[in-house]
Amino acid sequence: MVSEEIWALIQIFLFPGFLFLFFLAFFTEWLDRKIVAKFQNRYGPLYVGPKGILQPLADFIKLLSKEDITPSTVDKVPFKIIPALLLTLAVTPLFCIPIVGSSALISFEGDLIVIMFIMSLTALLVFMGGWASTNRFSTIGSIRAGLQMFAYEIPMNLAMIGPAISAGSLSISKIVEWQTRRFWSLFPQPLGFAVLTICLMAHLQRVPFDIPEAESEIVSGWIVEFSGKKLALIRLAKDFEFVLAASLIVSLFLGGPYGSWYISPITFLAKYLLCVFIISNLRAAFARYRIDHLLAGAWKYLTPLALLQICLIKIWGI
Amino acid sequence: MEGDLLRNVKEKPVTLQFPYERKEPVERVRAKVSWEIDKCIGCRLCVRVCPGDAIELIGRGREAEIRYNVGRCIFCGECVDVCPTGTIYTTKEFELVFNNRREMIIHFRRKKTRRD
Amino acid sequence: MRRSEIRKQLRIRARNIIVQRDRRFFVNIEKKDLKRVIRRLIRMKNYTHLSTITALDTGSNIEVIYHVAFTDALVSVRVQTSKDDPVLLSIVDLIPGAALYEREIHDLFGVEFEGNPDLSPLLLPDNWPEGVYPLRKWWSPDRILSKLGGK
Amino acid sequence: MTFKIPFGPQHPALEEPVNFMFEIEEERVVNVKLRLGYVHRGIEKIAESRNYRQLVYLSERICGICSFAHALCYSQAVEELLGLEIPERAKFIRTILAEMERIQNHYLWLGLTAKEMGFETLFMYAWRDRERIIDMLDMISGKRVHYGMSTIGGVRRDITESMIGKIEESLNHLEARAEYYTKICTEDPSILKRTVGVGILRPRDARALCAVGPTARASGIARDVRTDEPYAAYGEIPFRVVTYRGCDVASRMYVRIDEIKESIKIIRYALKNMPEGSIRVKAPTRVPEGEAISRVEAPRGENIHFIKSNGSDRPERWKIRAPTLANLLSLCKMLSGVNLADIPVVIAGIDPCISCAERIALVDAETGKLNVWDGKDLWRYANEWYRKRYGL
Repeated sequence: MVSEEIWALIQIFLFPGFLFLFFLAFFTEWLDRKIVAKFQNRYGPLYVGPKGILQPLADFIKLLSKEDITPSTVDKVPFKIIPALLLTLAVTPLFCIPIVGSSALISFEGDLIVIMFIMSLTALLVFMGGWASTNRFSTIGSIRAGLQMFAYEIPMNLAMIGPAISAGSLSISKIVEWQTRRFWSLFPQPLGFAVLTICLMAHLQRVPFDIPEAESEIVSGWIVEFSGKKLALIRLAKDFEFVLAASLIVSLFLGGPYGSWYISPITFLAKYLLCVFIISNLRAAFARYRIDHLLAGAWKYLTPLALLQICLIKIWGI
Repeated sequence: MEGDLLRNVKEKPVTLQFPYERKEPVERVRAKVSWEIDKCIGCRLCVRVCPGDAIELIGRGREAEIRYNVGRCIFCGECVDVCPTGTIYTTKEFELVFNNRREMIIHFRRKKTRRD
Repeated sequence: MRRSEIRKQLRIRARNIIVQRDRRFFVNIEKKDLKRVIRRLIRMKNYTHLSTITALDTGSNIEVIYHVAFTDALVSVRVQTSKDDPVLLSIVDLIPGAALYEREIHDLFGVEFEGNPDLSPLLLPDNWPEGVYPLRKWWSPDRILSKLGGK
Repeated sequence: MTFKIPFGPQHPALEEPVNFMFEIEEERVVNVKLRLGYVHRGIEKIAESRNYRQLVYLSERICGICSFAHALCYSQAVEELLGLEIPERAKFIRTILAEMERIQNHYLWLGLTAKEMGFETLFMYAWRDRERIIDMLDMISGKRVHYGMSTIGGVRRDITESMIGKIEESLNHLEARAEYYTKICTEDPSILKRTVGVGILRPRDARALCAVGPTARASGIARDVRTDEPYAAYGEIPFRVVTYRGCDVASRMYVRIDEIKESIKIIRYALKNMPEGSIRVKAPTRVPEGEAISRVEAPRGENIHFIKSNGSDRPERWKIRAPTLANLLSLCKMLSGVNLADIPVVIAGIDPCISCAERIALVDAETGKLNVWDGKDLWRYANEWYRKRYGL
């Protein structure tokens, strides 16, 4: 009974919980920067720690120590709490992802819907963050974030629903279990996988779609006014969202921690690294699209493809 | 674009890790200027020709003393071409960092002869 | 392009056309028929573009030279304006490309170009004191600095 | 509602300070107002206290990237004043260096435009290839940026036999890379989406606004000083003036990449038929009274220098008009009607070199009694100006 709670506490705070994810986030950012650097014939972070692996941690600590300015004309209350809110909304869905065993820390019927809701909430918070800091660049950045949300929200949710329909349940753990019994839902639903990856790139505001914080046009979009601790929290939230995106792809389409060899985090991490490689590859291969390209592209191509995928599942009755 | 990306993964990075790996200067590089003061006859030609007014000549004739301000020098090599006795030559040292302005002025004095 | 061709087109006396070398012609004209000459020059066969407008301070008056580029020559039209009423007709309606050059000369020489819609300061800061035209010979750096309240 | 967006002096997309005031309505630019004057250095003010030979180094420093074009333009103007005939070999070496600088400039431009588009990888690749041509310039002149090669009366360094082999080899590599970039820029969907049909400059506007260089050639106007007025050794070297009809940023990109290939052909031809002989002629320091205009095709367009001499060893008047000043009006024309996200790409389209356009012609030459307005005065003047303006 006592060991039960302690074991649960350890799971939440230590292993598949916060601490593990914290270092996984920094490791992912480091890996992303190294992969893109490798593509571009350069080294990437080198000096902090072996092969520069502690560079994201160093950046985080540096930002924490920097001066935290709250401009006078800024809408104080939302400006202060949005970074912290963004971080919590980025971390909480991660507890529903099965990393060790077949079932995650929190798994109930419908946690997929909760994750979808939280992800659209982060987009809303990005909009409010930009709007609250009443700087001209950040206002335009927040409008663009809002527009981008309209574009990728529907195809992303449709693509996430695909595996849930075929597995007949709305809980990610059950979807993962279903995939182990049958096969990875990547094979029957390649379209869903592609649409989800593209939409997650838009959700993470990565290069082809980093329109809300396009630094060559509007300085750095909605993040312009944040500095010091707030900026550190926002960047950490972005890293956690990257982890969330990649682990979503892994658990929904690549069969979670199960693999042909044995159940353990190793298989999860292997598939996870594959997803990180795919996303970094996309980042290095494209120029930044304009907001109207993204809107037109999403409504003309992504949404119909996602709908087609749903119909295919129904027709083939998988 | 995709094919080239993957091909580049194999190649070695092009960038140098500067403080540890350095690019050795080219054979014709013209960096810091310096004098063999013994051959100098104090003709003041280099002072007049220097676009950046970086050279000062103190004293007259044989025992002249050159005060060369690296900060003002634009490393064009005009003084090297104009010097009649070939006392001025350019070195290959181009990493010139100084802590304060006084260090930037380099003096070229003749070694004290036995008389004084 | 030969001298006779320019004389025929612009109908001005040969005395005013100076051939510096095979591709350089200098044409001296009065202030009043500037527009007529420029309009004719543009209509000539191989006119390409107005290269630039140079202004010179020759002591008593200001000389403004319009360098008009052709495919095989560069014709420089020279106009004199006195310093006390430096007013010239703007050629922006004939060649829209001259706007920036006129604005620059207006900034630095104080030459007024009638007809130029926007003569706002191009190069000088907003609070540059009136009447200080840094390019005129009289305005040495010390005078400019003292005018700006420097020394 | 209209936003007034300052695309101000300090902006990540601009390498040099220039101020555009945009009026934006729902991401579309309605009106543009241009403001220069942030990086003026009083080139002529410094000029009047230097003699003609020293001014060659000042003319080089008007712009960091097209420095040889300015030096060449200035040297030719002074040689015309002196009536000096320079040796054939010097002309060929000048042509080779001018074309090498064009290649280096166009690769730099390709990288910058890719950065504006957010295409980081192409930026890294373009600048990696640019290193090859800079190594060649480094090998010949000993310097990477301001080469100090052209002076009055010829060239200061010679191209020896051993160098020709290395130059040939890196030219082949650069040509292969140029082919690769043509393929990329015509096929990659994300580049095409960001550049085709963006920043339109119709030939009628380009002709009216006197656009020069690649900006005009991308709108179908074959305007090139190297053919109109062959200087240095361009008379003897056959080459094609590259023009495209697309009138948008994409065709400006293709014009520049094709010009790289054209420059490589020019350099190969010049290296093959370079005559032997001396590379420099002794030039007197006093320049007789007179006026001279010299025009050079800089990588960005037509450079024109006007020098008036008064018989002393210092110029009476030195007017410089760099290509960017001629293209700025066309840039304002292109920018109206463009939406906000494309502004950096369109600005990068004309390859602005603001420090070129800023060479304020401050004061003419007088007898040397005027002191130079050096850094100290400029610094104090700038402080006062800010203190007055913002009332600190």
